[in-house]
Amino acid sequence: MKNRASVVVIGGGVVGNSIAYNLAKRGVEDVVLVERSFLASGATGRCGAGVRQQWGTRQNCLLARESMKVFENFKDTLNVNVDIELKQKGYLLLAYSNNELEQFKKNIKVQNSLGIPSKLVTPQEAKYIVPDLNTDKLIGGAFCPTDGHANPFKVTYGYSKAAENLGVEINKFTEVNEIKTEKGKIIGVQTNKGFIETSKVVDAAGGWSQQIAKMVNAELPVYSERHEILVTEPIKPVLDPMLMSFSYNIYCQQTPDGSFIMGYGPDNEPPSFDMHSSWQFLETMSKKAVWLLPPLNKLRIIRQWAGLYNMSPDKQPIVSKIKEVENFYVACGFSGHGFMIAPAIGVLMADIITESDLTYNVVLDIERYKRGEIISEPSVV
Amino acid sequence: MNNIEKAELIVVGGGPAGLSAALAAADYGVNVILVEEREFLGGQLVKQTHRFFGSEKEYAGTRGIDISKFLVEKIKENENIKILTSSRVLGIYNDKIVTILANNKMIKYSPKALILATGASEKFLAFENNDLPGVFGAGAVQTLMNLYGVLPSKKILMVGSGNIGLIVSYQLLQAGVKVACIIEAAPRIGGYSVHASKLARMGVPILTSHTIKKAVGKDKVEGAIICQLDSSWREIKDTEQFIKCDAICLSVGLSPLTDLLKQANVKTSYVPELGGYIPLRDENMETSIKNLFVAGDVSGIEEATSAIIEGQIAGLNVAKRIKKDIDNQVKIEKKIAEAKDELELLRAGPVGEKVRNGLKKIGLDPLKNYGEKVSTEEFDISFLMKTGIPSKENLKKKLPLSEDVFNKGPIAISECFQQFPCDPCVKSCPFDAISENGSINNIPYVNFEKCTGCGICVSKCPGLAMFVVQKNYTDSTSLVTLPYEFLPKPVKNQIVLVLNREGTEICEGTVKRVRDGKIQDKTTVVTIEIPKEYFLEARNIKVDGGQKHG
Amino acid sequence: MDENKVIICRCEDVTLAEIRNLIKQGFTTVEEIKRLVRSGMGPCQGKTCGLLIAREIAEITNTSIEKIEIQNMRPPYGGVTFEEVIAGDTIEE
Amino acid sequence: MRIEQHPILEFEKGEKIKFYLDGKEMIGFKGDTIASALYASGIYKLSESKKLRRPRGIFCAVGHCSSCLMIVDGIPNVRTCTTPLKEGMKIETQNQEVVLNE
Repeated sequence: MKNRASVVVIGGGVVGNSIAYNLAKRGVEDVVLVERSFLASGATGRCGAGVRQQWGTRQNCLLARESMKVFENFKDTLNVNVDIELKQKGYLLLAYSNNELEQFKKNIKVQNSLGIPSKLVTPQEAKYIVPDLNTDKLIGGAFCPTDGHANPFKVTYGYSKAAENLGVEINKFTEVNEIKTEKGKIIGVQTNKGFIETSKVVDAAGGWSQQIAKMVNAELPVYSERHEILVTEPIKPVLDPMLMSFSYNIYCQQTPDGSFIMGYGPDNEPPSFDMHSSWQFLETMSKKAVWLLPPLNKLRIIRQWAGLYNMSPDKQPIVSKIKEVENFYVACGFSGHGFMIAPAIGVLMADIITESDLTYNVVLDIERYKRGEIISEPSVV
Repeated sequence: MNNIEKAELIVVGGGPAGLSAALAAADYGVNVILVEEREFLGGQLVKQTHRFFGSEKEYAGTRGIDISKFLVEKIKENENIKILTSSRVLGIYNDKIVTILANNKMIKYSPKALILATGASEKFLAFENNDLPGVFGAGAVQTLMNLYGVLPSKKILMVGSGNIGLIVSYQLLQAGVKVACIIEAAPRIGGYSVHASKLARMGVPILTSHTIKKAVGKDKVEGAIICQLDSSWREIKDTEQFIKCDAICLSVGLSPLTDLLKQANVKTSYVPELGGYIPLRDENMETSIKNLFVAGDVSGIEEATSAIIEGQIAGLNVAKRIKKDIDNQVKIEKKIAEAKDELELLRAGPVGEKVRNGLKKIGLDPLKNYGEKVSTEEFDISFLMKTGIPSKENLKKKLPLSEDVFNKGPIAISECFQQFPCDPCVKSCPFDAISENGSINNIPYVNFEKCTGCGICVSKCPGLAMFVVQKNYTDSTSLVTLPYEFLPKPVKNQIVLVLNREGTEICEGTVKRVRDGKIQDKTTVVTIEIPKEYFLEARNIKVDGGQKHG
Repeated sequence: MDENKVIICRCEDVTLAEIRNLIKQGFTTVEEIKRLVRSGMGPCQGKTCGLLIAREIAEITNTSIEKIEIQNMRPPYGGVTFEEVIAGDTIEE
Repeated sequence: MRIEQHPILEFEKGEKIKFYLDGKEMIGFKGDTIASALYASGIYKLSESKKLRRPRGIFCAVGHCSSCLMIVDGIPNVRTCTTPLKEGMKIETQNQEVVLNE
């Protein structure tokens, strides 16, 4: 392991790797990434793996669209031979009330203005797209054919390989014990495998971002929350798009290998680092899934697990430097949708660290909360 | 979501450990739910047609299938035990709720204690075409033939010479399957010598320092390529050999089935002596999670007899925790202490060394309370452990010192040369003529003064290592009495082929007596008259009209 | 030996060649290998392949197998259908 | 093939059970699992592996591995080695095209 670095990135999830890659791509030398376990072992590897562009705010649509461009041309863009198993069979968002449908209409306007090919669908059209769908109480939906699914491990692995090709040092199984500062300035990172002298640190530790920030006495306005998920045995493809409903609270999709992955946003889940699975989730999820897709009834669930959402006050990412400590940067608070915008986040963080103009016209700095500039995104689970 | 049933104890697994754990706890009034994945109880015991080793107290000398029947009957009679067969534990969650799939429903329990007796799964081996139909685990072969009466193969290659490999090979012969050979990667046979000897005298070659390279066949096994290994387990060039067979049986060890334990986040550790990743536990069988106990193979691979005792220890400890009245406490304490002594006794000899070393690695002292001395007498059994055939020197030590002894009439000869815990020969002798010098782990000796040659021990020895010889039956002939467990059974006056310890035909013999009653319990005791020169060689017979299969 | 014909994970059809290739690339934990080639993700959840992979890692990285962690286990053990989960929840309602 | 006689065990053949393998009528006996009945009838290949299309048969016979998975009455991935045989069962050799029937 190197004992000097220009930037140390803490966190080997998709965001950390994307940041490391983008820094190196800008010509930043001696970037070192440290990860406590293996790459994508945290939220990245535990997520639902969906990639969608159907958002309600212009800036989320922009980040998602730009990220999708990277997913679509992953091998060429990153110059790595990694198949990320991208499946673009769409996202079908379901509306169960007029309010919801009205919101979709507004969203689609924003999306279309950015060239995202989403459109409104009737219950009949929804049934045509997903023949097994229960259309009871369904009023309509929104569908974007270019949304889909990608393999989070492969994406992370692709970024790390691309980063390594550009000279980044990736250290797995390396835990950060302390960030050393002197007179408010970072002087290095103490890991269980040695000390790395550095003046710049990026906190991309996902569910543990707030813990890392505490090492420099910074309080981030984020907390972690358990979200659960399950997977079934694989069967022949029957469900093309990701199915999602905000009001019925579910997401469900069939991965390219044939298994179904699904989850929902829990009610009253207290902030914690708890990653245990629960039988309550298994029961609630089963009822939801079978109501929505009745033929799933006889399908076997083979695994359930949990991961941490790193929640921010407006459920939007914080990609920013912080005031308290010079050259300490955070990419956190992804609130469950970090994977699908990670490619764009890497670009943004590289802009911030290299003090360049932001590539995308977005507001994700941490000071927005003080300014009262809260982003209100209507489309989250 | 609130229909959670309360329970005192859930025992997971209906094998020997689970059955004895359930019984031990239920005997003190603990309400037990016994969960078994299969539609029947008994676990692996239901396939074990051989007699068990160990102490008579723990059913030694009895066939596994009969031990199973006995335990299952006791379980069914016990009204404190609710049996859930065809039921699978799905999850042990952080809030201590246990979900079980029974009758196509996921039901939930909130138990005070859990005993996991989930057993083991078979290890797999990496060689070319190792997934071809006809490549079986030893358990599968046993299941097919002993449970369902289905012939697994006509001619089989056995990979592995541990006790399971040896026992299953013998069972295959009993079912009418030819065993092409038994190969063993180590330079020494892994199982007990008596099991190997049974196969050697059936003419089955045991090839040590050999391994399998490849299964051959298109849609099913048609043969195998094996090769020889050097002392550092590397293939020796140009030793490849094609073995024609229609099945390959892998018996390369067991590993504890810790899936549920890992799910519950019990601390585990890799201990090769105990089969792989095992749960850390204390001497009362409690894991790193309070009120979560283990017993049997899941806590480390050992024999069924140890599993039964471990089950008792776990069950008794749960009873002690749940039934708090003083009277019970004292009784239970005493029983726990007895069970622990019993377990230490089983592990005290040389074959228990591996287990003892394994237990030390997880911080347990396996001989803490154990004072009995195991004899330091040792035979040089290196030849025996390579071939299954005892050396001349070995035999000499078990024969009378003086020729005169043969003049007194029939006497029993024990061909048991290895120290392991077993005592049915000692316990079965009505004349007290067989002794192990005070320890179940010592080698038994016949006191020829006391022995009358009655032959009771011949069918009682689980290793089929007891014989009776009457050297001077006539001027030119001797009588040899031996155990026989094949079909067809010989009849009086029939002429049979006589084989030596290597399975070679040496002469013909005349059947003089066939004992096949309740006492023999299917281990027929056959007395043959043979030319006198062979009385120390003749140890097996071949009866005309071998088994037929439809 | 043709490593492409030695099956390590039956459920997901993973060969010894694939496993060795990943270990040589630096994926030296059972969990990483599982995520990249799906070994142990099938119906049997790693019962037959887990130990074999751990052994390969130990051998290639020259580490004692005691130091190699086996894969995580998750509920529901052996699998359960949605219908069965729901049936249990509604019995006494 | 079935074991007709055994020195230690007695096999009482239960009543005959009729079932179908890929549409073909087969006979097993009460007490059989699907896999034991198939094996006794000389059917050794039960499935084809999903990527490499390798033939698979019984391996562990205790429901631990995935070698004997078949489609039973329309339900895929059934462990035939531990599933009791029932009258009229429709068994299909499983390959990668596992479909969900209702």
